Amino acid sequence: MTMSIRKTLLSASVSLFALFAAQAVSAQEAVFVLNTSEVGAPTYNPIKANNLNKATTLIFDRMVSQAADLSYHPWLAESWEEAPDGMSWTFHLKPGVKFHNGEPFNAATIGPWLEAFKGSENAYMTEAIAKVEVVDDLTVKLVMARPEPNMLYNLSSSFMSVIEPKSYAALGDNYGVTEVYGTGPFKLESFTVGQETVLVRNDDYTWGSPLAKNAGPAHIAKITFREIAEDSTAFLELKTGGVDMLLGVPADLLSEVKKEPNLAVLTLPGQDVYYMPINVTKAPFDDIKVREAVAKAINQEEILASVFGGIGSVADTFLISALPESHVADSAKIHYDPARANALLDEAGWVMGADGVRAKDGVPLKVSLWTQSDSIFRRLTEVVQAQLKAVGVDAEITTFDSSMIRDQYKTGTQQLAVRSYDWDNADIVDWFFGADRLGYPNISMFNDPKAEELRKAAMTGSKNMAERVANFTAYHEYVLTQFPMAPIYQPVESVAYNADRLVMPEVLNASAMGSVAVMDMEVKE
Amino acid sequence: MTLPAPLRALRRPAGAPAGLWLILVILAAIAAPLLTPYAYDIQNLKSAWQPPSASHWLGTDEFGRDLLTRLIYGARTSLSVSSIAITISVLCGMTLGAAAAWFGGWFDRAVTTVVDLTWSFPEILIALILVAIIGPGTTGTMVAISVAYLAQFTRLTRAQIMTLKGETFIEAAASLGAGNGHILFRHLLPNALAPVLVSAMLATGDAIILEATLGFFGLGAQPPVPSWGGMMSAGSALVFKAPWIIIFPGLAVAITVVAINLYGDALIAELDIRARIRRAV
Amino acid sequence: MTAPMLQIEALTKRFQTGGGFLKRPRAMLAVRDVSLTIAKGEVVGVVGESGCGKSTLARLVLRLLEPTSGRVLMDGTDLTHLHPSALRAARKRMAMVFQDPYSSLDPRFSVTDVLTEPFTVQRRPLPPGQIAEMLTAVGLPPEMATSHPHQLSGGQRQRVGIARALALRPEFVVLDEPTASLDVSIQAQIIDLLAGLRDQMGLTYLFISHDLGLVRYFCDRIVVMYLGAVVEVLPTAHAKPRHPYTRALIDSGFAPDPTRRRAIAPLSGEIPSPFDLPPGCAFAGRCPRASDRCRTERPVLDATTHPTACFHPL
Amino acid sequence: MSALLELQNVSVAIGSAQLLDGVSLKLERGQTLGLVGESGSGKSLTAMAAMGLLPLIGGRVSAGSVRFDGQDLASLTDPQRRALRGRRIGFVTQNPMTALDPVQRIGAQIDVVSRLHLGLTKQAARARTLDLLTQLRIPEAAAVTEAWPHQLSGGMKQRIVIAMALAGDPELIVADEPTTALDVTVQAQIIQILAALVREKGVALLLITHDMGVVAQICDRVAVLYAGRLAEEGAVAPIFSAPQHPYTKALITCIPQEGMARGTLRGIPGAVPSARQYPSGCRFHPRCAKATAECAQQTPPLIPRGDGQAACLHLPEPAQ
Amino acid sequence: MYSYLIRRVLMLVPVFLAVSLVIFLILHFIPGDPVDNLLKVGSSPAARAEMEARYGLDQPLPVQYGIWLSRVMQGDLGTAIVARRPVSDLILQALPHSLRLGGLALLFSSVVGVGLGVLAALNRDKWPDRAIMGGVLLGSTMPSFWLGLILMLIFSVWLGWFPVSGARSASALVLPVLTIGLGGTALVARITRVAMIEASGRDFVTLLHAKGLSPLRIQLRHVLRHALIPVVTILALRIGWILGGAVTVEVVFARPGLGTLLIKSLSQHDYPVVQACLLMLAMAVMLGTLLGDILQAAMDPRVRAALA
Repeated sequence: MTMSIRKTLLSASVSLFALFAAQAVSAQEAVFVLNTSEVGAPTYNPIKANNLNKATTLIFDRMVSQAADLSYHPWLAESWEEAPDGMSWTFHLKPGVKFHNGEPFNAATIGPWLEAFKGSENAYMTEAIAKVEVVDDLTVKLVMARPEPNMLYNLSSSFMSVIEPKSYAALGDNYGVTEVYGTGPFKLESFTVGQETVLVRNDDYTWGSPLAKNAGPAHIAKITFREIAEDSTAFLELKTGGVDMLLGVPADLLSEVKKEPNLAVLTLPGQDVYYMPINVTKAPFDDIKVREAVAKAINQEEILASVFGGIGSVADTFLISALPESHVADSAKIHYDPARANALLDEAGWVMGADGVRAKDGVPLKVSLWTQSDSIFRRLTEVVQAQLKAVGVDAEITTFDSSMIRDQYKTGTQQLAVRSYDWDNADIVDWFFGADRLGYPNISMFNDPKAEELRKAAMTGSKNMAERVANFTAYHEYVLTQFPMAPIYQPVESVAYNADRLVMPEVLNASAMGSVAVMDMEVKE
Repeated sequence: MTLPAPLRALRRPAGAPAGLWLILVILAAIAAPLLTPYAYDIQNLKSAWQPPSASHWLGTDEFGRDLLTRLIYGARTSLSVSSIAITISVLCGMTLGAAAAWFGGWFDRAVTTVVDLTWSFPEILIALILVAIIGPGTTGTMVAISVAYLAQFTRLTRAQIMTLKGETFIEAAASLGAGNGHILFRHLLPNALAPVLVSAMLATGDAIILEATLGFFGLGAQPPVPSWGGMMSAGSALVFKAPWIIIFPGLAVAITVVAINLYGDALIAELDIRARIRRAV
Repeated sequence: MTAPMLQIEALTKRFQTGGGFLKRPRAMLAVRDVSLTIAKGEVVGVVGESGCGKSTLARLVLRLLEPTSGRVLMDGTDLTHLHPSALRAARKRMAMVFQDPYSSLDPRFSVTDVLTEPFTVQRRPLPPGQIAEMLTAVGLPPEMATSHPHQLSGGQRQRVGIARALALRPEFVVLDEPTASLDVSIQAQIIDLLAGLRDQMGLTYLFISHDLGLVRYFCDRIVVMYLGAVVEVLPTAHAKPRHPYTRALIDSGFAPDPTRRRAIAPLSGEIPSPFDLPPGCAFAGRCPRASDRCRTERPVLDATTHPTACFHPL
Repeated sequence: MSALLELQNVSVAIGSAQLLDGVSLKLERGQTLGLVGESGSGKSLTAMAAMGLLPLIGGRVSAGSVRFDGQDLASLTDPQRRALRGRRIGFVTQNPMTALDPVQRIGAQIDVVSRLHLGLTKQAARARTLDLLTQLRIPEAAAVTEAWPHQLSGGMKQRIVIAMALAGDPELIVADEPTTALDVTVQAQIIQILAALVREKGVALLLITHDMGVVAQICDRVAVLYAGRLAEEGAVAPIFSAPQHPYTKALITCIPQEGMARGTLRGIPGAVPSARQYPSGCRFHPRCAKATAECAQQTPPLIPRGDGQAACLHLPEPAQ
Repeated sequence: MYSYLIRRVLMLVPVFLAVSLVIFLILHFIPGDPVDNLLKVGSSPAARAEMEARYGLDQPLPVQYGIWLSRVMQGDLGTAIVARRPVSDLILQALPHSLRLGGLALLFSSVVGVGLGVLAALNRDKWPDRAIMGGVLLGSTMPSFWLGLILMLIFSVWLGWFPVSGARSASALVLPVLTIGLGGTALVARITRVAMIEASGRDFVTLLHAKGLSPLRIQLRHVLRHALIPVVTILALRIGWILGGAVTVEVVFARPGLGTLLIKSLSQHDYPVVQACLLMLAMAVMLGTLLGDILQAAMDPRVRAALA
């Protein structure tokens, strides 16, 4: 008996040890950590995804590439012409491009690809296209239903990554999950959702974006994208050499990164805005005075300095400051103004009580403040809570898991929340404040007739870019004056990497970390 | 005149420091506002991240709040949540366990099966699922913890009563003509009480850890109310930058739970019920 | 002989164990078809080895266990089918003293609590001075009323147990091996006490014991049980045994007299498992007089003044 | 030639409690010594002292010496003491139900003794075991060696324990209440087996019992312990016919005997004292009918009487 | 013995049914609708109905349970709603990591725990005993996530001996195994010590001494063997506990495994995945109890006899 137990234990331990065959790490391999906001993105199907991670940009190419100055450049489309009335676009495609599964990329690809958007999550991207005409093998003409000045932006967005239509049709829901084929510099080797994605180099690749020095193939042979939910864990991995690059470093960690001699930081313009949505339908926020008061109670400078270590900038509109639509009238911008906040609350009948909480008719000014469980949100929200308390608003924090909070918003019971978005186009105003999306994403429940008119003009009533900018600026400005939210902070995108391992391109001409950067990146031997 | 057992336990070698620590923690939790010049919720962002110093004995957190102050207030949350949860658990568990032992038959079998199975299930999982159902916050945590430990007290009570049912004094009472109620409430439950209460005390220690773990997942008490778990959760994000934020609450949990265990052991020895507790596990 | 105080009629108790999911239960007859009449004032002894069913019989008589069949009549009232409330009332007239004085008292009860319990249970007022009186009656100092069981010796506990049993002045007392866990010097005290109380209060005893010597000293009539059944009823304590098993029990005792040394001739063999009884006489396997008939046919008590269940009585 | 087992003025303590106080005993080869007394009198401690097993229960010999065949056990090394146990001294415990290792087969448990002490091979040890079992009249010995303890009855187990005690071919068997846990008829079997061992193998037997009947029937000498002290010691016949110590006398009359009239059994008043509160002077005096004020103060010394000795301040004059 | 085994395995059937029902029901009490996660905002009720029909969420609960159970029986755990892939794929990806971590932690706590328990028992009430039991107590009272972070801070950050997180190399297992293992070690050491001490006091041990066997041989060959019976039983019962206890540790060390999968899908209301994870853990618990019973029977003939 004893004997047999001993044997069993022995064999059990032997087989257990055999289970972990250590993975050898060779030189032209790199390990990247995805930004925490991208953790758990379930698919590499750009058409049906709400959330795509950075690896997507290496698997797929896009028709148009966007430079750091937000200008548009060729990629899979070598050139294009827009009809003067904006009712059609003609694209000339790059010859010799092949998908990972060997299928050619040509004019025949475009029709089925754009067709796939119909009824999908991202259908709005192609809404304005009436039909696709194949002119010749490498030329397509998009006939528009209405002018779409945003066409090039959409075509440069990762949601319009060019997929391989045949396998897309054949794989159905598995496309982007088990298999995925694009024309990008890397092929998907394995994908474990929430854990890691392994990409291997596409050795046939020669059609890289002109924004990169290297048109292909890439220098790095294999890239592993790890998903680490905790920023601090990710940082420790970078610090201890476990990974080579963090695709997103929260501002409060930057000072730590800078302390390490072997680590370097690459700063790109940010596309995020942190803000506080205010539910306009929930008392006391049905009173615009109270909305304005809480919006002006937020001390953006203090938050920038203390929570984000002074990195990035304050947000005073809903849009990132790089967008022209953010240039609204100064009066519409929302700044910290405690005197005004207090005055407004007094005016609205909320009288300061002895306990530092305002009250009206014996009802204390208690409101709910929702946030998500990521550490940066929790910290930011606690500061917001304290700042609201300073003007006599008692906000009670409820923390939800980041993926769960969306369901909660759909119930419409929130009053205040702290959240962020990541988008570099003005149509995000429509997305978050359009009356057709009440509940979610319009968690402010903002439904204003005048805003709707302005929105319609902005979304569909612009014939060209200049008009679109003007319309969106007006819409944006009006929304700001109604205080359905309070802007807080606008970060920069910081990428931290191990300078002993990675050589970054000297100049990075891209609006974000992605294919352009990786093409010119090298691993030190 | 003999002292009651809880006081006698204080005179044992390990029971003394353990009991004193517990008394200290409880008193500190009660008298929190008197003990510290700082408020637990007023932020002073300029003095964030300060290591332990003369003005902040345990340093400050990421909002510049005094860590010692928050630790003391955190004791309030952690101790009250876990002890209230365990109290609920004990009350329900004793009722259920006594009913199972008393009525026997299919009811007993059903209760035993369910209880044994949940008992083998890790408490943290039960608690996590329950918090997911109820929603985060103090109430959710309390309910989750009390359900997580329900199996333990049901089992224990049932085992105690099953053992006691075999004792001759129960038969003696029956031979006098005692009814079920008399036997249950005069003999069985009072005798089952001591082991259950002592286990409840030990379980309170485990519950403190469980509460901290839920807090770590951000599911416990919501800010700015401090709880030990919540503090560690916040501290975990920057463990390398300000390790004191996570180290001290962790030590508070560990020392308090050690103290509960040592004092509980002393109490068990004093009440001479070790065998009864062990047999029931 | 006066009118019977207690009549036991064909009492049988069947225990079932081990039944479970997909598992065949096993049954045993702990008490098989036992009939007995006890007259008022009589001391009847029941003797036998472990597993003979004597303790089960004691509990059946007081209806602490429900019999499988048969009945018990007390002064003509059928106890076995009495309604619970009537049974409680009937319990005033009967009582039991238990074997283990260590577990028969609730450790949380003081002596006063123990002695008050019979009155509480029967919802009768506790007469003033009753506790002290009861303690004195069983030879304990009244100061002991505040003691708890763990402060008492085994003999003292047993005295408390006796006081509790007699608190409501019962007429009939079952003594279930009241001295088995006590030292011999204490055993003698307790027996002496029980004898004295019987005389004072006119009690009727059913005395259960494994010690034939003690039973023969204390009892008027002796019932010998073997594996659940009565094999012999000795009409007087010193009647000559007729059943070979009773003979063997007597021979197994050691006389404390070195001048009367005798060769020990113990019974061979073991007591069979009660779950697996042989078809004939249960004692046949160990009996020096057993014949083929004994192994196939079960003997019954003969209807003599000295009833014996044996085909080959001595 | 020295006695086989001799306790000279042995005191035993566990922690600070002195549980056995100056006990002297002598057991010659081939003899049976009965050690009687009520619970708490120190009988089992005496057995443990004789076996050198006191450390197991946290006890120690605090004074006096235990000599086996002239050797002081205290002067031996641990291995030397172990070489005695099982080899020259066999041990039979009180409760056969718990005396056997429940997860080892019967045969192996007996074999180990002769393998360890007699250096027998596995096969030889088993042959010896079978032989012993047959001698103890255990039917189907071979099957029994393959059985597990729980498959045997109490009487059978006690015979196995006796076989284990005999396996080293000992000169002395210490039997600590070997029949207390057994049924009446089985008790007789076991006592008969032990008596036969003394008679047929010439083994000496230290028989610890509370049953004066057993002592009267099979012992050569008897020692009566009360509250950790020796009350009386001597040959069986004179002690039973004319007990010197009041306790011995009371003990004998406590047992109901054939033909005893009802009401004659009185017992000994009071209770056996616990080791924590031994009375001063003669420890029996609170229960003794003959006790005087002197008894409460003076510890009675052991005084020779006949070929034995007794410790009482009121010993009767020696009979002529 | 065989009939017992068959009976014991058959007994798992009703238990499994009960457990699966509980798991199925509990998850329907969790607020939040997974379909909301999938639907585009502003989708028509028809689209919603279609989505619900697709995942069978439009059926009455008992029907949903029946369908789910029969699929589970065929090894089809359904499709993850949020992760959009067969649940079995997710489980199969996670399971080896969990088994590796849980298995090693179990091994660690058994070996170290038994060792420490024996050492403590052999030195009962002396300083090694006190030191071991004190250390073990302290080890078991530290929240595992805290311990994990502290170990990470010391061994990965300061000393740089082990990777901080992940499961990319064998060395990444060391800290997580230690973190879970220490808690288990406390349990095992405590049970072993008590069981050894209890077994040492049994009559048959006295008799072994009386046979002249050496104390060490008695302790290691006889007493330990007895002590291992409760140890093995409790360890087997706690298999699920160790797997589940890995939940926090997996999260702290960002390791793949059932724990992280469960936490993630729980927060995403990905019912099928949560159900499958819980089912896996419940099966581990049931297999653990089964294993415990079998081991107990294998180690103790009395138990075998009682079962026959």
